[in-house]
Amino acid sequence: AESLSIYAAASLTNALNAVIAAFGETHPTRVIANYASSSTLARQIAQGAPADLYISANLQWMDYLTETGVLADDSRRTLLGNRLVLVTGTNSALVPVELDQDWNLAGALGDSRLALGDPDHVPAGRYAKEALQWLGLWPVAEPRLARANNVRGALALVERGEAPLGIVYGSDAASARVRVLAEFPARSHSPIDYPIAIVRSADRPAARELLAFLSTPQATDIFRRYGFEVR
Amino acid sequence: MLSEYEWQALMLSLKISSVAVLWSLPPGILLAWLLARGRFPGKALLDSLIHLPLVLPPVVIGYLLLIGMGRQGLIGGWLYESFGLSFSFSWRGAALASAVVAFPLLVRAIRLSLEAVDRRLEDAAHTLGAGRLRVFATITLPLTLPGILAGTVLAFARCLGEFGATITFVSNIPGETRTLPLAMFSFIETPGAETEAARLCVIAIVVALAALLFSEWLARLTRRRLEGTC
Amino acid sequence: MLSEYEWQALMLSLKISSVAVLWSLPPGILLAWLLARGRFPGKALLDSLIHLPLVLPPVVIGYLLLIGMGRQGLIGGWLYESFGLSFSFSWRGAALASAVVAFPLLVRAIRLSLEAVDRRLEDAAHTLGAGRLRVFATITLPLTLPGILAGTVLAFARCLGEFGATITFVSNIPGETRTLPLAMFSFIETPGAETEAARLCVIAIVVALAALLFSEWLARLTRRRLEGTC
Amino acid sequence: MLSICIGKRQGDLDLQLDIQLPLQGISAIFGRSGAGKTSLINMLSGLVRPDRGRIALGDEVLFDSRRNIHLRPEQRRIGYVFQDARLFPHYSVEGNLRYGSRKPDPQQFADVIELLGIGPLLQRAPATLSGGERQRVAIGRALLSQPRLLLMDEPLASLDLPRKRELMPYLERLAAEIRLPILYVSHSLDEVLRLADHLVLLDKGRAPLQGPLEEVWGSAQMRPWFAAEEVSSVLNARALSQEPKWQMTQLSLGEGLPLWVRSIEVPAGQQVRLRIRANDISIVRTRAQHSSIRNVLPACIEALQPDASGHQMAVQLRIGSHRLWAHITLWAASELGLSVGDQVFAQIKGISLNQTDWAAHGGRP
Amino acid sequence: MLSICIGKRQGDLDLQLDIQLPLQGISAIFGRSGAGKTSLINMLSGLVRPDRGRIALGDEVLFDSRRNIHLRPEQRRIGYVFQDARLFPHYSVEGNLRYGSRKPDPQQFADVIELLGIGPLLQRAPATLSGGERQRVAIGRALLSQPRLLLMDEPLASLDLPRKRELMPYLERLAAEIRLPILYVSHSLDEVLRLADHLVLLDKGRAPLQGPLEEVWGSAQMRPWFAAEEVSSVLNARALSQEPKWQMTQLSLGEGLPLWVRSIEVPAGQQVRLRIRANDISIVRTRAQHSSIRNVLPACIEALQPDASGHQMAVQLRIGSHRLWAHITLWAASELGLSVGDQVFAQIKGISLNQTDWAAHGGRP
Ligand SMILES: Nc1ncnc2c1ncn2[C@@H]1O[C@H](COP(=O)(O)OP(=O)(O)OP(=O)(O)O)[C@@H](O)[C@H]1O
Ligand SMILES: Nc1ncnc2c1ncn2[C@@H]1O[C@H](COP(=O)(O)OP(=O)(O)OP(=O)(O)O)[C@@H](O)[C@H]1O
Ligand code: MOO
Ligand SMILES: [Mg+2]
Ligand SMILES: [Mg+2]
Repeated sequence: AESLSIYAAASLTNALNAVIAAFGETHPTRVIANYASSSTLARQIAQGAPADLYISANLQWMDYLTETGVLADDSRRTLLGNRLVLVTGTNSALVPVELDQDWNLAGALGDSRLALGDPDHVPAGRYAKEALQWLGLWPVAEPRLARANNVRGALALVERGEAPLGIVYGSDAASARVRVLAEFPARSHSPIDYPIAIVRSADRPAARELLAFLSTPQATDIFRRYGFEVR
Repeated sequence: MLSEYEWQALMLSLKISSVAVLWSLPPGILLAWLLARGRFPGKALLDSLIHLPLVLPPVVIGYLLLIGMGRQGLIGGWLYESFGLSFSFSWRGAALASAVVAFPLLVRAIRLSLEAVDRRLEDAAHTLGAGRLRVFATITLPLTLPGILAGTVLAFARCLGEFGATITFVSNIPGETRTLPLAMFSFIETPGAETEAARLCVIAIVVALAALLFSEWLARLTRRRLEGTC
Repeated sequence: MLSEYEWQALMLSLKISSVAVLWSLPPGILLAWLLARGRFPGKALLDSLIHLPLVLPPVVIGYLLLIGMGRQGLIGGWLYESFGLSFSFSWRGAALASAVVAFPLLVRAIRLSLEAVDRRLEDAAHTLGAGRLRVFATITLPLTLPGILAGTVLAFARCLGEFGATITFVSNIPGETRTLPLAMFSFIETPGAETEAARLCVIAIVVALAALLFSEWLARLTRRRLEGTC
Repeated sequence: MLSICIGKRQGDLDLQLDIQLPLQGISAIFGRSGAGKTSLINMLSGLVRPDRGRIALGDEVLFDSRRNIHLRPEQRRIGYVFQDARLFPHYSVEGNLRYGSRKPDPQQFADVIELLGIGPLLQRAPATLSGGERQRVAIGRALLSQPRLLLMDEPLASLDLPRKRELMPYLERLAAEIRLPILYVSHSLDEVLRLADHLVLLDKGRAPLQGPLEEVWGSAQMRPWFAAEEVSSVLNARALSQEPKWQMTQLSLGEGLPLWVRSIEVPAGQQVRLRIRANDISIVRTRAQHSSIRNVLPACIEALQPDASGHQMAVQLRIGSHRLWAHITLWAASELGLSVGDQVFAQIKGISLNQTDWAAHGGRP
Repeated sequence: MLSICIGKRQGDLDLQLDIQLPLQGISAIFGRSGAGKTSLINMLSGLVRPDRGRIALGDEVLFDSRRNIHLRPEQRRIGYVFQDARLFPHYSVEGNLRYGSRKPDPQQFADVIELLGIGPLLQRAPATLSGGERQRVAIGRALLSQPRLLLMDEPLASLDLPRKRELMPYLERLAAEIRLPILYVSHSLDEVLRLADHLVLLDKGRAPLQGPLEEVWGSAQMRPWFAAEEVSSVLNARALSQEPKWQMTQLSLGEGLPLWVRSIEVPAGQQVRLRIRANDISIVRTRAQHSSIRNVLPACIEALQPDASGHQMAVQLRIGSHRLWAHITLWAASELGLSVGDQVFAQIKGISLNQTDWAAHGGRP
């Protein structure tokens, strides 16, 4: 049987594994998923990695590949979306809040820090920065950030009570050790999109078939179950 | 006891680490010897070069490997065209990444032992008619055994734990490059998969422990032989 | 020549690595001694424990540190409550992470040298009236110097390159925990920032090279003293 | 009294010793290679722990397996000059010398380096020393640690003859003057005879023979150690008078039995130890005229033993109360018609009773 | 001919040597500690490179600074027994012995282990050997590497007397039978005399004296090396006949000058080397009757030298064409009224001309 290789952002691991299992029930094609950070995968694809499809959690790296010209341009579209939420550890005494400019972020943090992905390069961090700017809280927050190297790093800091608050994706908040205190309004940051595309050199019917399957109701149900939004 | 997934990652880890260490040993011993005994211009440079993989974060090393040894890379491209040898996205690449990262540890340990070898014994062997090669093989090398063992186990352990360079260079491909640490990473990245991650963690620890105990046992054996208590 | 950003990261890296190595040396020498000379139950276990940081991916170590040494961690919580000592989000935490990761390298090198020390010299010192402590300080330790040097430079280099455990444990805070590798990582993760990453890479290499040359020079000095050529 | 009663299995060797040594003068431990000499003094120094038994230095128990006492080497104040020098490679010669000085004594330091001739070496690194130089520094180092007992494991083996000669009197002086008792391991009979007051013969881990040198020397167990030309008798004589003109000293072996030896500075009445080699005694029936041989003493033949080689006769002579062995050819014995009970004259070539052959008992009993 | 003409600065020592050694028999290199003995043979073995000069073994140039020749040690086929044994710790004793055997010869192997008494040690690890055992193995190892020249750096220093005695004849046999030339470093006069045909005296890096042993022995530069009791004369005699009944051999020092020694197995006419200690000669004016002394030869006094100590007289005697030294007391010399030109009799105590004092020249010129 034919085999397909799908390179996907690590945050999709659970959800995509479930979708691939579903795909396997009705299709003979073997699908191998390769999870790493979006940037790692993008660079590898640029270097000729044997990928068929690429799902990025990050528009910039998808753009980078588009510019490099290794993608089948007509195949690119936005597959999934996500929300940004404010979380705290399950042991924390903090209560759900209304997110606006009057929110006492400094008081909530105490002498500790706000965990998020590094706004310099982690997409979740960049969205969080936008949202905080929109709320007018960025000047308060900026010196007190705990910048993790990905969303999971930020989540770990919150789970362990190291940081009282963290900003992560809704899909990550499924962890049993954190509580969602608030959801950032969708208009507070640019849309959180997960673009997908087929690698030009691997553009063949099987790849198109998988791409199509990812948008079937069967697949979207699964994605939703794992906390993603479907675009 | 182990799921197929864990089993696969474990076997892959063992294979990649073993291959990495075994291939590193000959050049490692050679370079250690050069550094311990040689006097040549550029020795300090060579020494630094060997230590580089320690100083740079593994991700950077992986990136450099991707650029240099990938199929489109400078050396990698040449290797592929000349010999059809490709490291890209295969377990061989993972072994290469591990080997590079663990190499300084191997060389240092061997070098340290080499420097402790009593050169008067080598002199004695020469006067008994043994040429340089025979002296090296029959005197120097056996007396360096503790260092070679220590270096091997250090390097093996480091290979078992290698993550950053591997995932950056050859990605995280199940059955091909997804070693224990990469599998661990996948679980860590997944909300609620702490148990699975912990299981892998324990497997890695057990394997390393076994390797360590084995090496200690070997070291004791050689020490005993030297002291003649067995 | 260096931007303020680079300068900050460099200084921080040097501070964290130095502190990590200096604090590791006393326990490192002690443990190396225990492993080389001691005979006690649980020795193999201790040995394995010391090697663990090699086997586990740094990110996992960072995570374990978070669990154990974080402000709410088992040991970390106690330290904080008893002494007000906190590693969280501070350069001290970065130093701790570096120290843990580099510790096996330090111990191995020292142990290897310790095992090569001629115990008959220690016997001779004892018969001259020197107690265990004096023998250790005046005979064993000086004769172990090559190994201590080698271990120190290995560990220092490893600390300079430490990334995964640091960022996981104490995250990436400019001026506090953003060392060279963490700064490098930011650039690598940003499309088109390869030049900046390369600059940092070169800085790290130069620093490591300097440290290495310094250690080689020291090693040559001690060797000369032993051979009496100076 | 140093009393040693220990058992120890060491490889093929089963060491079982019960030895009493005086805490004064030099006691030699003598035996062939592999007899266990080094093993024994390692146990005295505390470096090796016996399997069982007891070691006591005067009143102080150093080791007692029953009471579970085992003093560490540094608690014993026992100096040790090793068979291999074991200099510390990272100290200069001076650093090595000073390593064990509890309370540095500049005078002693100066004395020791002068005696050993290591003054010019003080700043050198041990690795650059020759074998003999190394050993001299090791001896100096042990002396300067001011021990109450000194163990020496064949310390002179790598020294040249002039150095050996230079060192030996110093060792004697040490033993006599500072009352530093020395345990001296050797397989050189010459050294033993020259230095030792007390002798322990070690053989395959046992000590079949021990006691004051004079007593032990003539015993049957010592025989295999002597080559024919070295068989000798050790006896005590009393100093009588000096003959300044000829630089000779008259000793007495008893009433009317004077013995002339090269002049030695001992007060009259003093006991002196003599060694007379059996080969240096010739036998005549009648006193010779005009002979250069000074010492011709009346003797009585006590025993005649032809030796295995079949060409030599060992003649035991009694001179006063002393017994001496003389070696002559069988041919001569037959020609002279010697038989037990005969009165003959023993010609002892005076000059061969020289410095190596006597040791003044310097006030020691 | 082994010709050595080299210069080398080594620390404080400035070695400048020009030595010619025969490629047969044993050549002794003799000198005090630090004289440069080890340094010299290190250069012969190729382990140390001289600063300048030339070393040639027969026709083969081993080193020539001008032609930039420097053969590596393994190319020289020169065996080396080190001052320290340097056994390989990771090989068994047997492994050590076999290490250098180019073409193993089971007979030679058996001979060597038997002679050295190391049969029971074959399976042992070097670390468990005693000092003497170690050195014996080292000697065996070098012998078994079948070298064409053997360097020995004080190989007997750590052996006990019986072992030394056992080994020495084997070394002589080696030199005589397999024509294996040996360079023997020692600071023991006894060993030198017993073993060497040729002697090089090393002093502070120079070789002021070298030549066949008999010539060099009596020279003034050797004097400081002898204690009074060791002054001796070395002379060549010719074997005359055997006296089986008394197990004696008659030698001749010239027409009508027979000398009886314990029986040695040499054919009549054979040259034999003798050593006669000055202390073993006594002088009489008239031949003694009924004396156990066999050898009484007419002699003429050639010189009379009172020694510095003032109690002893060195008397140079001429017996036939041979010159010998005798030591007597000044007192005796005065009593006998000796003066140069006097005819006297030299009594040589026959039995003291024994095995250590002669060396058969086994076919060598
Ligand atoms: N660790 C050991 N294991 C086995 N055998 C040993 C060990 N140490 C010593 N022996 C044996 O014990 C015996 C006595 O050794 P020791 O060193 O005491 O002899 P020695 O009398 O000092 O001899 P030498 O005069 O040659 O120095 C030797 O036969 C040696 O082989
Ligand atoms: N590497 C060196 N550096 C400085 N001096 C040295 C070195 N090697 C040897 N020497 C000196 O050279 C001299 C000769 O040394 P060597 O070992 O040849 O003496 P030796 O005659 O063998 O003495 P021994 O009988 O004590 O063994 C000694 O004074 C020694 O200190
Ligand atoms: O999957 Mo990401 O882009 O590293 O969080
Ligand atoms: Mg010994
Ligand atoms: Mg020497």
